Amino acid sequence: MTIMQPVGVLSFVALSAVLFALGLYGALSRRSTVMVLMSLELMANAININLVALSRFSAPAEMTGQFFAVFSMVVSAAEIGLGLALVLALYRQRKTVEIDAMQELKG
Amino acid sequence: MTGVGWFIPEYLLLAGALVALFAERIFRREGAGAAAGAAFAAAAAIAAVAIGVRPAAFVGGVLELDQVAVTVRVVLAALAAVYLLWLSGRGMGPERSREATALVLLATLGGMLMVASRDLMVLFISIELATMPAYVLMGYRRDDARTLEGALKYFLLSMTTSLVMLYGFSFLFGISGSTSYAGIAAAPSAGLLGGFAAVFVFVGLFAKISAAPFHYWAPDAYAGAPAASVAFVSTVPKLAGAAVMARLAALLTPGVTALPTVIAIASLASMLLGNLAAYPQSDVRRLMAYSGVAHTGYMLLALSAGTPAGNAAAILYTIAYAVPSMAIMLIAAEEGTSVDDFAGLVARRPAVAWAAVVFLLSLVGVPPMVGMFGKLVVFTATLGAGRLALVLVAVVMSVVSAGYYFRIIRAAFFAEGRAERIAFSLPAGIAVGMLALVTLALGAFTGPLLKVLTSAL
Amino acid sequence: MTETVNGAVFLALSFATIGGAVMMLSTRNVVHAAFWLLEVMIATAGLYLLLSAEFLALVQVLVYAGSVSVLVLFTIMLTLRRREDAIRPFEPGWSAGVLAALFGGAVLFAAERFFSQPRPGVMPETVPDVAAFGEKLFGTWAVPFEIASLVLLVALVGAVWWSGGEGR
Amino acid sequence: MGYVIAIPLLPALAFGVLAPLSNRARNAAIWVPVAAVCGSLLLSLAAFARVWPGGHEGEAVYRASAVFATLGSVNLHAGVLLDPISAVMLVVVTLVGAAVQVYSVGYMHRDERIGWYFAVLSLFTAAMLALVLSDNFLQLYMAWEVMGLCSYLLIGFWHEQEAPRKASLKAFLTTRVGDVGFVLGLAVMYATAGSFDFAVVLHGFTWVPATATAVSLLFLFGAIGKSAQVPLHVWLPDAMAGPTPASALIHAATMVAAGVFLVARALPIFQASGVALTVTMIVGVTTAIVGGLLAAVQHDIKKVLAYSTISQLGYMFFALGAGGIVAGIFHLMTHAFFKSLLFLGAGVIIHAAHTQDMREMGGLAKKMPVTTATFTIGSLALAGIFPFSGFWSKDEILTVLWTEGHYVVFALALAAAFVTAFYVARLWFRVFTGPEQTPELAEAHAEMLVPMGVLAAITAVIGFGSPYFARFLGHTGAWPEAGIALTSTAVAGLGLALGWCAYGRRTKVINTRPLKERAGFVYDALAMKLYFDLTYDYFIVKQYARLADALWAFDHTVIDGAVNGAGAIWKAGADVGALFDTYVIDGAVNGTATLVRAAGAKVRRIQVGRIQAYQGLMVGALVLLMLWFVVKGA
Repeated sequence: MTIMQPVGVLSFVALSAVLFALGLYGALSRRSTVMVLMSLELMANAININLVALSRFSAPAEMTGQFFAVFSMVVSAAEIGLGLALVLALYRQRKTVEIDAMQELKG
Repeated sequence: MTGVGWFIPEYLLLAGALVALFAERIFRREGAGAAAGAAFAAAAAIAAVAIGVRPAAFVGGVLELDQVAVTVRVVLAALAAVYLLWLSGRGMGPERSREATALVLLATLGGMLMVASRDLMVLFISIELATMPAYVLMGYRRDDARTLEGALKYFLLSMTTSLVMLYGFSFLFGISGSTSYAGIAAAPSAGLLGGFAAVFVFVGLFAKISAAPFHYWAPDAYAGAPAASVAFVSTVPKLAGAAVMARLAALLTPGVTALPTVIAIASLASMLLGNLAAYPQSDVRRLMAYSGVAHTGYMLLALSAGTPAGNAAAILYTIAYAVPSMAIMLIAAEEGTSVDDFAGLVARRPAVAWAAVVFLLSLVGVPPMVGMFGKLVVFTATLGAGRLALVLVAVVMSVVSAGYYFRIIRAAFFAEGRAERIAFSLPAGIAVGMLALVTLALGAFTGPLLKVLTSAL
Repeated sequence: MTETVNGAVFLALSFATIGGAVMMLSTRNVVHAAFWLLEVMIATAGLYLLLSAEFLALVQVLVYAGSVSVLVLFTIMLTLRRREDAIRPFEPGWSAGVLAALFGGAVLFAAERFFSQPRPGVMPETVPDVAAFGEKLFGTWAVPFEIASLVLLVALVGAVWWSGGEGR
Repeated sequence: MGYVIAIPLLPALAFGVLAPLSNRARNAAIWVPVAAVCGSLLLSLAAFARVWPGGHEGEAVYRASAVFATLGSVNLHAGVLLDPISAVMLVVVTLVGAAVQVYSVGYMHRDERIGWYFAVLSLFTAAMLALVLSDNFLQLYMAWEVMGLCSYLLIGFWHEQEAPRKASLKAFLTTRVGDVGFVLGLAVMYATAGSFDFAVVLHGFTWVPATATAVSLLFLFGAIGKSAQVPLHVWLPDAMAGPTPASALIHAATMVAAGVFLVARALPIFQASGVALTVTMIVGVTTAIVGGLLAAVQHDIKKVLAYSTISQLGYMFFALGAGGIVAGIFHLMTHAFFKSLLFLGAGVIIHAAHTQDMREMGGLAKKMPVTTATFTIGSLALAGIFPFSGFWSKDEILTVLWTEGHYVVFALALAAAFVTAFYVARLWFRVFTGPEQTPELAEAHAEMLVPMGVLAAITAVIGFGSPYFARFLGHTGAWPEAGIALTSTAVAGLGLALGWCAYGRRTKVINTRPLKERAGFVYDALAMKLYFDLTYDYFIVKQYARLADALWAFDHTVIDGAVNGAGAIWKAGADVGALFDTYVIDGAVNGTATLVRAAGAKVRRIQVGRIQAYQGLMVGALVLLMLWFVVKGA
């Protein structure tokens, strides 16, 4: 792909895959609960890019992927709000956001 | 818009949630909101029966009421009604129950939309609507760090897998150019990417219904949560998830021929891990979490047959699991969550002790309780697909399951326990009694139910 | 609005998103990480513009820049007792990296096989405008829209529940 | 003929009436189940009379069924099927059931939960009747499981005590191991024949030997669990911890016979397989011998009867394995009557002697004439002595073995008969003869004695009906062959004689004092005479002493040796059996539990509690699945 040529759907899908993998890595490795939540947002963002790009290249007139992305954004905004409220509630009890402090329940 | 009236049950649930949230001050009594919610849910169940099957699609074809959707939504609403009836008598422990009532009704609403949806977009949002109240319910005791820890585990693991599932949805859309089930079914075989998409979707669903090896959240979250929350979260969303799974398996298997094998692997892992890990547990919630994993395994066993009969059997089995499982957790919510808390139950509350026997025997699969019929249809469907070895594992594991379920019976009947009994609650008694009746009598309706479910898949 | 995606612009924007994500994960300061996330989100809005999804770009900026990032920053501030707590040691997470790389690699491999063969990688010319978007949102997609509002209601109830309670 | 449906429904209704009542109301209402089972008995006799005198080979006299469920395209029926076999079983079950319930009124009258006991007994009777009337295997299985549940409840009836509690659990779990086989058999049957109905699977369907073998072996496994055959027999002796009349009904006469009934019902499938018949025979003969040997060394009277039941069930199994359906069912019937009689008698004895240990009993014959007479009839029937029922049915089994050419099994069956007669004698002499060891022995209540009298009367005369019975089941009936009858009687007589030798003289096996005393008496008498003629005397004395010594030595070495030797062999056999029980069977049961527990402990270690460990495991599983897809090239 030369720089000035038009780019195809694969470029977007590849970008999305890389972003998703980065988010996944963050979710698996960060020790701060807030950082994990941010990594999950990164994954959600990657999915949205995927949806919009696939929509644009397959059925642009329908804009289906765009709607899907809108709803995905709404949902992930709701999820992140709920998650942060949970993290704060836990912080009040345990005075920490370290994810490894959350291993009292096991077995 | 056509068909607005067909979704009266959903409106009723929403109205019930709003009433519970905002109108409790009018009733001035803890539990009145839950009672009102129970009435709304019961009305929703009756309305769902009355509306019945509506083959024509709703607004752009995103929702449809076929036999599966009708059956499952009736069961979901009825279970929610019974659960709220219990809640109106017992409450959520130290916390007030009006938020819980609203969340239960909204989660049920989400479950009903899940099974009715004919479009990935609607499906995704419905799944989230059914799951998000469950996070809150699992973390309902907000001053207890352990409860919140369990909820956080549930939240993070569930959200990760949700995103993986959504990634799968995006590829399914990319391959077929459509988010409707019809459009996806019409798309040609999609090769490796289609296979990945199907796996992503199923991994997400596996985690939602706690199938091994995607079940890790369940034991910890259940063990931290109030037993009353577990009673709901481990049953109603799971039933909706199983129905959706049966639908998606029927939808995707033609394009992704390896899908039944993936399901079979998850089934094997769930049956082995669930039953073995349940064996040494002493907390009823954790025990039921692992046994729930095991029952999910049996359900997946039927799905792995890849036939309409198998898919119908899977839904039927989940119903047969949900009823007694909810009841056992409700009893644990009343009596205490350790197996030892069941000690001497027969002396304290003989009726409840005998009801517990009915529930546990149904979970073991002893006739004439409904669980045995569920197992029978699962095994016959699976044998029909030639998976003899898996059925063998399932049967052996169901014997193992008798071992840990009997520990509860033994405690209830043969051990010395505390003498003081909790106060009698009429609504809670009626709720548990109704579940016992259904567990005893539902077996007789296995045939018609299965027929109805098979016709639509 | 040009009707084809310009390779140079795409390259710049993808560098901004991926680079931002890498920075977010590698910085040792949590507050900086939140800002890098914001940068990724804004670059993504640029990508949406490139894909002729103006409305979506707007939503992206409003929702993420306007609310999510603020929420994240608020949480970080609330859970930091001292300024120095924002600085964290570097956490490599090698096994997580291997897993994520395998995952991403497999997806890339599959996507490459699927999208390179049958389809021409050229963007179709015409796209509907924002007005058509709104029409569809409240027509065809009215149902998910309403369900989404219920999701927000649940999030509200849950967040309020967890923020309240005794003893604080 | 519609009243046939009422036969199982009556006791079921009795349970339905009693179960919801309060404990006190239940205790007052125990006449309801008694009346219900008596009603069932009358109806069963009426049904039996309709089938008599036979000539219905394989076809139903009455059949009614209703669809209760539909699986795919297959309808599941709940129905009743009255044919000669079910008619016989109806009478057996209701007769023994009625006898046990009447007896229990007396036996249990002091128990504070007698109402609940009667309710469960009724439910059990209903389930057993539903089982024998089933017209399909699925219904049979469901009734089978309900019986298992009732058995669990009755064994653990006195759950305040440790032993019944443990025994009930052991019984339930061990039989469930067998049930696994049964369920799998049902599944395979459904997958191949597409039906559970007798009419289809037994008569209308052509079985391929391989599938027939699979189905019949799986069914046999279920029957082994229910009928307490080796190696799943371990639960039955422990089950004696339950109330004695319940043991008489469930663990002697009816429920344990359900396995035999299952094999008899499914015999066409077994015959299509061939291999399965041989396996059935091997299981049966092994059980008959092992059970008999173990019965011969027990001291607890109920355990003797329990092992005896195991052994006699083995008899029925090898009869069926040899294809002798008439002989098998006939023995089932006679055994049901005389074994329930023996158990009821044992109940009276335990009540009177306040112990279950036979070493602490004795001399009961003088104080308890009715019990002694009825118990004796039962014992002789069990030993196989003419003219009591056991003689006839055992003889028929032996005849089948002989005419079918199973000579090895025939010999082993004779050996088992010998052992049976021996332990019967051992039991009888220990309990009824010798010095009294309990001061206040008294005969039992009338409501306990009357059922025993009825059963004893049946046991005494029913044998003469054996040829008619065969014709009833659709075979040509004949009187016993003289040669086999004589052989078996001789073997049984030998066994009884040996038992008398060892126990009838009120000595222990190794105690030879009476022999010494007799020799001493001869010696003394002779010595008195020899006082007058010293030399002669001396000579004579010496000779007599020598003779006495020789006699004594003969006694000591040959007779005692034989007795002791036989005892020792039994002991060794029983020890091996007991060791087998303790280490292999119990070990397997307990070992499996241990294994499961250990595996569970291992598995739960995965649940470390760390969120990201879980996430890693999940993503790892996902990546593995993806790699598998890549490698597979989907």
